[in-house]
Amino acid sequence: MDLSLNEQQELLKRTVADFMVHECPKTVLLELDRHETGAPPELWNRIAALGWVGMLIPQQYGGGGNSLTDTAVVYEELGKGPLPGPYFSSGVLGALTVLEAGSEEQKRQILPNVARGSQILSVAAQEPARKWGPGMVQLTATPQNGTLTLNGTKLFIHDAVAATHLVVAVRTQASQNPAQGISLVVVDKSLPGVSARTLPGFLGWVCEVKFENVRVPASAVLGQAGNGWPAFARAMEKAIPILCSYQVGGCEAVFDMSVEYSRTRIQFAQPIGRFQRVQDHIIHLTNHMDAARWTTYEALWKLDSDRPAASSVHLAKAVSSEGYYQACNYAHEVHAGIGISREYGLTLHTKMSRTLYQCLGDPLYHKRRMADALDL
Amino acid sequence: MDLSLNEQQELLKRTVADFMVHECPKTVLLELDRHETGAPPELWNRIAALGWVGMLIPQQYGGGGNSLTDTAVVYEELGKGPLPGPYFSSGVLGALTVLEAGSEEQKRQILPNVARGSQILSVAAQEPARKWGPGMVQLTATPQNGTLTLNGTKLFIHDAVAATHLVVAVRTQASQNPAQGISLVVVDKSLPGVSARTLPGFLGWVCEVKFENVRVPASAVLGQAGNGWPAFARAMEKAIPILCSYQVGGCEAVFDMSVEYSRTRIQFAQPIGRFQRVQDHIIHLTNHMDAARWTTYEALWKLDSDRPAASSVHLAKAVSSEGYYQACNYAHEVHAGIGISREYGLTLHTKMSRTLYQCLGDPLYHKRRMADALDL
Amino acid sequence: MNFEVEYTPEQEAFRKEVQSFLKVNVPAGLVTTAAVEAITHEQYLMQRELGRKLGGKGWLFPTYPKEYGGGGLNLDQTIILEEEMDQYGLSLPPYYNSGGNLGAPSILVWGTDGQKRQFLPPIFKGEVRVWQLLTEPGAGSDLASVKTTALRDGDDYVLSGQKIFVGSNHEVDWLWTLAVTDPNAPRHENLSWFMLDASLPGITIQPLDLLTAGGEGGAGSGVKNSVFFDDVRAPASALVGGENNGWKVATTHLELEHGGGGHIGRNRLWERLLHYCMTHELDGRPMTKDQDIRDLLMDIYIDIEIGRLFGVRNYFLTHAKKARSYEGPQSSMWRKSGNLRIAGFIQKILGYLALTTDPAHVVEEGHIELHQRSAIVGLHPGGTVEVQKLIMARRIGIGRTVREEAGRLA
Amino acid sequence: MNFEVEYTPEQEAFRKEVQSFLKVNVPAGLVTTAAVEAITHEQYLMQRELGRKLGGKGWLFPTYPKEYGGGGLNLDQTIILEEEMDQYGLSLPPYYNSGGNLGAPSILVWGTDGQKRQFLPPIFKGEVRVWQLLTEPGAGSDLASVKTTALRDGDDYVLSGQKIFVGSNHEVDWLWTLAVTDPNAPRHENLSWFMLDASLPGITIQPLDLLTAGGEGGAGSGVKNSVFFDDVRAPASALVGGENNGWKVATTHLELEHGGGGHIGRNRLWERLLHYCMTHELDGRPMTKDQDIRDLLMDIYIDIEIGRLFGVRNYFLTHAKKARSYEGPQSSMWRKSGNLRIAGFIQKILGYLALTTDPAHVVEEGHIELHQRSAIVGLHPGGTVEVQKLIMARRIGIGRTVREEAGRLA
Repeated sequence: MDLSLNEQQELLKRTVADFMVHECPKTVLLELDRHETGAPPELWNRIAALGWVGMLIPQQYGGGGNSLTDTAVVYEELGKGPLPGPYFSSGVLGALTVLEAGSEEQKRQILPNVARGSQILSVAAQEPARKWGPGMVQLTATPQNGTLTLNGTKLFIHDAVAATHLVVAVRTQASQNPAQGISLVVVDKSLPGVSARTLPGFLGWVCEVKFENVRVPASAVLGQAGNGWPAFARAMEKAIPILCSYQVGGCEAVFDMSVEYSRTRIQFAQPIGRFQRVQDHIIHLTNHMDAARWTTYEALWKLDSDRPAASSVHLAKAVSSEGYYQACNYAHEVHAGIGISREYGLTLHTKMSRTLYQCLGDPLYHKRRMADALDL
Repeated sequence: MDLSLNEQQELLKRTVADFMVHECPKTVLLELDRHETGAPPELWNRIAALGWVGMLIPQQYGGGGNSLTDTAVVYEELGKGPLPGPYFSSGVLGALTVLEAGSEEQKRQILPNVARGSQILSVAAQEPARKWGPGMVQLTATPQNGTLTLNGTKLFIHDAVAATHLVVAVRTQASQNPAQGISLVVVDKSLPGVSARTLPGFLGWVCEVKFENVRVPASAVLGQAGNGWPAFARAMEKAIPILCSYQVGGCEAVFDMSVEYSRTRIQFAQPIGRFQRVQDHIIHLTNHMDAARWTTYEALWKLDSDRPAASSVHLAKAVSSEGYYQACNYAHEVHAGIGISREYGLTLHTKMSRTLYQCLGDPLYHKRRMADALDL
Repeated sequence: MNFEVEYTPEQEAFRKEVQSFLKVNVPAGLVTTAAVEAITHEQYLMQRELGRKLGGKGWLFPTYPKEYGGGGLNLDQTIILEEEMDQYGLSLPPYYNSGGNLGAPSILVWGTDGQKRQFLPPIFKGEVRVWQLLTEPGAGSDLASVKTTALRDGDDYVLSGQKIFVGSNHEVDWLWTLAVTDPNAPRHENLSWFMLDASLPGITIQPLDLLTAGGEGGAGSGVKNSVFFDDVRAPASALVGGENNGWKVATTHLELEHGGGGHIGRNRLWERLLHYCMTHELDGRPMTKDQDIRDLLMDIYIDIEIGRLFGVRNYFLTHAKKARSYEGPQSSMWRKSGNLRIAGFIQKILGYLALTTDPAHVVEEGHIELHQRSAIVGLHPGGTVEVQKLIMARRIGIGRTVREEAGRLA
Repeated sequence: MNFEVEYTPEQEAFRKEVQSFLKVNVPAGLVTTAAVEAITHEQYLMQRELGRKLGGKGWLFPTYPKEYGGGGLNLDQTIILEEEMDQYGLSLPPYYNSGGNLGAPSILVWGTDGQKRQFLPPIFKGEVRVWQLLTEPGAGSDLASVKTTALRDGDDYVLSGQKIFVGSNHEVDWLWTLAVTDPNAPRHENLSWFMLDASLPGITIQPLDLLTAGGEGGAGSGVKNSVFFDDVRAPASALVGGENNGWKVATTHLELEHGGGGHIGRNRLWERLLHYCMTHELDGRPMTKDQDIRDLLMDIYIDIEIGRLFGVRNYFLTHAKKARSYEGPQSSMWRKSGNLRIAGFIQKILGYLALTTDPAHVVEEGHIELHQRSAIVGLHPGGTVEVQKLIMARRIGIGRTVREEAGRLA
């Protein structure tokens, strides 16, 4: 048993933490918050050049070939910002989907570009008025003369505006089992008929994508047509703990803010951290943070050591999404007025915690899949 | 608008409160807790003689003809003990069931005895391994030569050991709609083949009742055969707020105990009520108490003023059951060690709160029936 | 018991009078919008115009003495007025006016005859809008620790300092605030209460960039500001209630802020949410038929119903002049923490839809998205949840005694 | 990272040795039962007999020095021992022995050489069972306020007072306690720590009538008692750690009580509950296939998994000699409040069935009904949830400094 990071991971953690302190201080994060994609090209390219986008991509496809735990170390630090941008969408979920679903040829074509940041992926699966799960995929791709024509709308797609290419889940065959008959199609976003826009509101970089008579060659289908969902599910199983680690980083940041504030904010002639009610907010925040952290770490370990991990992954997602959400609530209780001031920085996390809450399935969805995975 | 009790109700409240202080102090309640029925005959007869068992029975059947609110005033005080015994089972749920389901003849036969306490009713509806609701009624009553023969088991029947007569819900016709085809049969408990025993454990006066070839005349069916459930449902709608008021009384008692203890228990040279964490337990307890109280009062008012009350009744039951349960938990947090000592008296409430939690349907059941009543 | 407000024929006649008045005087362009920041200046001017018309009839501050421009009406009439305003989505006054609502009672209790005649009629008639200035960067829950000073200099006081989380958007006429008039005096004995002309030289109002400004209470509070005092000279007559007596003057209104008055009315959040779920589908059937959504809606409904009943109870206690104890802060605490709970339930029901204002997908014109933000923001104005608990514990009789509690949170 | 405890061939060989030993020495009649009160005296004697056999091999207190009768084993070996005992539903020691478990570390740190030789071998070899006596009617969370006195009289101390929530059922050999040796000294400087022969004249042990005695930790704690001291004469050699130094001696074990050591093991409650729900039907299908029950089971599972991971983390930190902060009290707090949450979920799943011990309907031999009671009782022993939070806040760095916190809760 060893629950510590190895030396290389400790070094990586320090490197990313240093980068965040120097390159992405609060002033920068507040600017990124208003940026259309959350990732101006110069920043995106620098981070890609550091190898942090391509970590999970095997070396033969131009990536770092790192373990999930290595990658989680990076995302935990990015989550502390929180640093927005399509890092997860492209480098984790997108890359893993191509790895799980694509042919050797497709991997060779796509992944090196993803690793170096010259292509940016976003997986478009969800659709309006549908519950998360394979049943939501209804968008049809009509085959004709070796091409597919896509028509329909995908909703709540993370980083679709930032992406250069969309991996679109489409229904190519009807089936009793909703997980069958789904294909994953790589669509160049510059094709005619593709339009994406970011949804405004109390959420970040989540988009609507419309397809109007978008024609792609049949070769745009990743791997075998109709087998998309199982491949996407395998990709999600690996990607989710990375998303969780980003949420864990978010929890840590709001924990640090709250502890610091409760030690330095003086009311009634003493630090507010002396009041039991303020302490209790921080204690609950701490419990959420640690619950998110350790469920995530265990899921990562199981995946990296090739153990059956499904129930642990669902556990981690349910706990981390709820944990980040609640951690932000408790942080607001600690901070009162100053916490709602945009320049203080807490609301960046609050918004991110809401945005990620239902990303790739909400806690209830994952609790139920956990019950399935446990053979209840 | 007037949310106060009227003068007569105030007087009644004081009378019952005095009775409880003088006749049922803690020493007596601790003895009753070990009593087989919770109501030794002398106490039962005295309370019946005071008219508190027959309050809801119309005067023409020998009762007090009181309103539900009048009756709730009494049960709130009884709940402060908590005074065990078949008062609610017989005088409220039993009597209302006979009133709603019985023929004029049956009312005249049964209700005067119930009012004076010489007959004690208990309604036996629930069955093993069944969810609460009409679907649980599976026990069959086979008709033959003007008699019905009952065979089967009823489980979790409150006060069945104390009862002289059981009102048994049986299925006399099969039906697509589980609420149809149920009959209510009055069974003299002294008949051969009827056996009841109290279930031991962390609950009070809840029984298993077995019927082995129990023969009753067809005239034992209340009102019209097959129409039992709707009548029982009407009886429950009126009875439930009385049960809720008993739970409200329980909340008040544990509130009073907790406030008193937090003001007099000294630790670290000050009353423990000065510590915010202890205050918070009492604040949450207070909120549960008041939520139970006001949802119950509004349901009573709607029923007494012939307004549609279904959603309010379900609300009151869901809130009061959860409220009494949680109020006891918070009281235990306030009291720590002393609270688990039987002689202190808090555990009488804790046990009662658990016992009543799912009586006539648990909070989830009532939440869902509330949604139905609200036409969602 | 009777949970229904019953009206006499006279009262029903009054309702008709109010309805006719509002029908004529509420302009069509005066809409309530989720995007309170987006209330245009034109709309704001309509609000003020309506306010002046209401003020002319004594309906802007209906319970206050006619002598000073109030309505001299009873609580029943006030409820009728509020119910009818509510039909238009409006409150009394129909614009953010914290300083009038919460300052007028203080003036009525503590002002000299001259001050009452000077300050009250313009407020009650809707001629001025007033903001209250309490919080400072270093004084939130611990309001008595304000640092803004008002030092006597001849016939004037000279004010210096900063207040935050103040007011709304568009103009303001008067400001009232607390400032230290005796820097050497003990806590609670060093403050004075001032009613200031907002146009005095040296006053700067600067909008804050917040998650949202709303929260609870107040009509469309729009935006919050910092207010800076740079050697602002105010006449001595601006001081109400006696020098160094400001803490007592300010606490006159606290019970009002802590929800003690009670509330009767519709819950628009519930109405909107239910409307949306009944008229929209998930996986091909009405959202309300989904068991998970039904259950969550009932969680919300229970929370709201309990809050409603607490408000009704408080309204009754106020109306019937019954003794009150912890009920005000209880109601406030429930509403504040309840909104945060409810926001969580709503996100479970709606997911991303709870968060977006995108025209193609927005739920109930943005009111749901606004609630996601205002549920957080609303935790603090008028006393944090912790402050409500503090007062509630004290009233239950387990907190510190009054002398102590004024100075300490725990 | 590696979450799995991995064993060397030597360790696996040790496990085989333990297994063989237990196979021979655990008698068939030594059962664990939910009705801990009902452990017969015969069963208790079997527990003690097994304890002496384990003690003879140094396996009763495996990590303690061989010199005093401990096992001198490392933590891996201890885990193996505990895992194998757990297969029989037993702990180390296989009977309630609070005074030995929590008193031995104090003696090891504070005792003279003579006291170590006198007290430790009988404890470690299982020859005596010891109860700790801390709580008094007036001293619970505020342990330092005990009133029992131990006044010097010649070569003896004379003890008078009462302790409550002590021990278990059946016999006890020794008792250790804290008593005031200097009534005039300040708090924390007035107490001394005594190891007493339970058979001294003037000691009366009287069982309490409780909801249940169990709660958390300890093997079948059975019953709790009041212990009265009526002019009990103890020799001066019973005082460990110096006169008026008892507070320091007693706090030696507090980290142990606060869950700091960590824990790895099965969760029998979960196993039992799941087993029941998989093998019983509701409305004609397995309970686990009911969506509501599935959801509630997952609520319980998540709560338990988080607690398990906190325990594993603490175990690692202890094992790897890493710095610890708030983790011990966090784990304890989670377990305590978690059990109450879980009891609530279980009642929602099982209703009345969660509450009865009736042979025809009992769930999992009464363990579920016992949990309903022990979840309440377990909130307090070893420090209430509030005390855990107090320590946790202090360790996070937001509580009072150590000097202050020793004397105050808030």
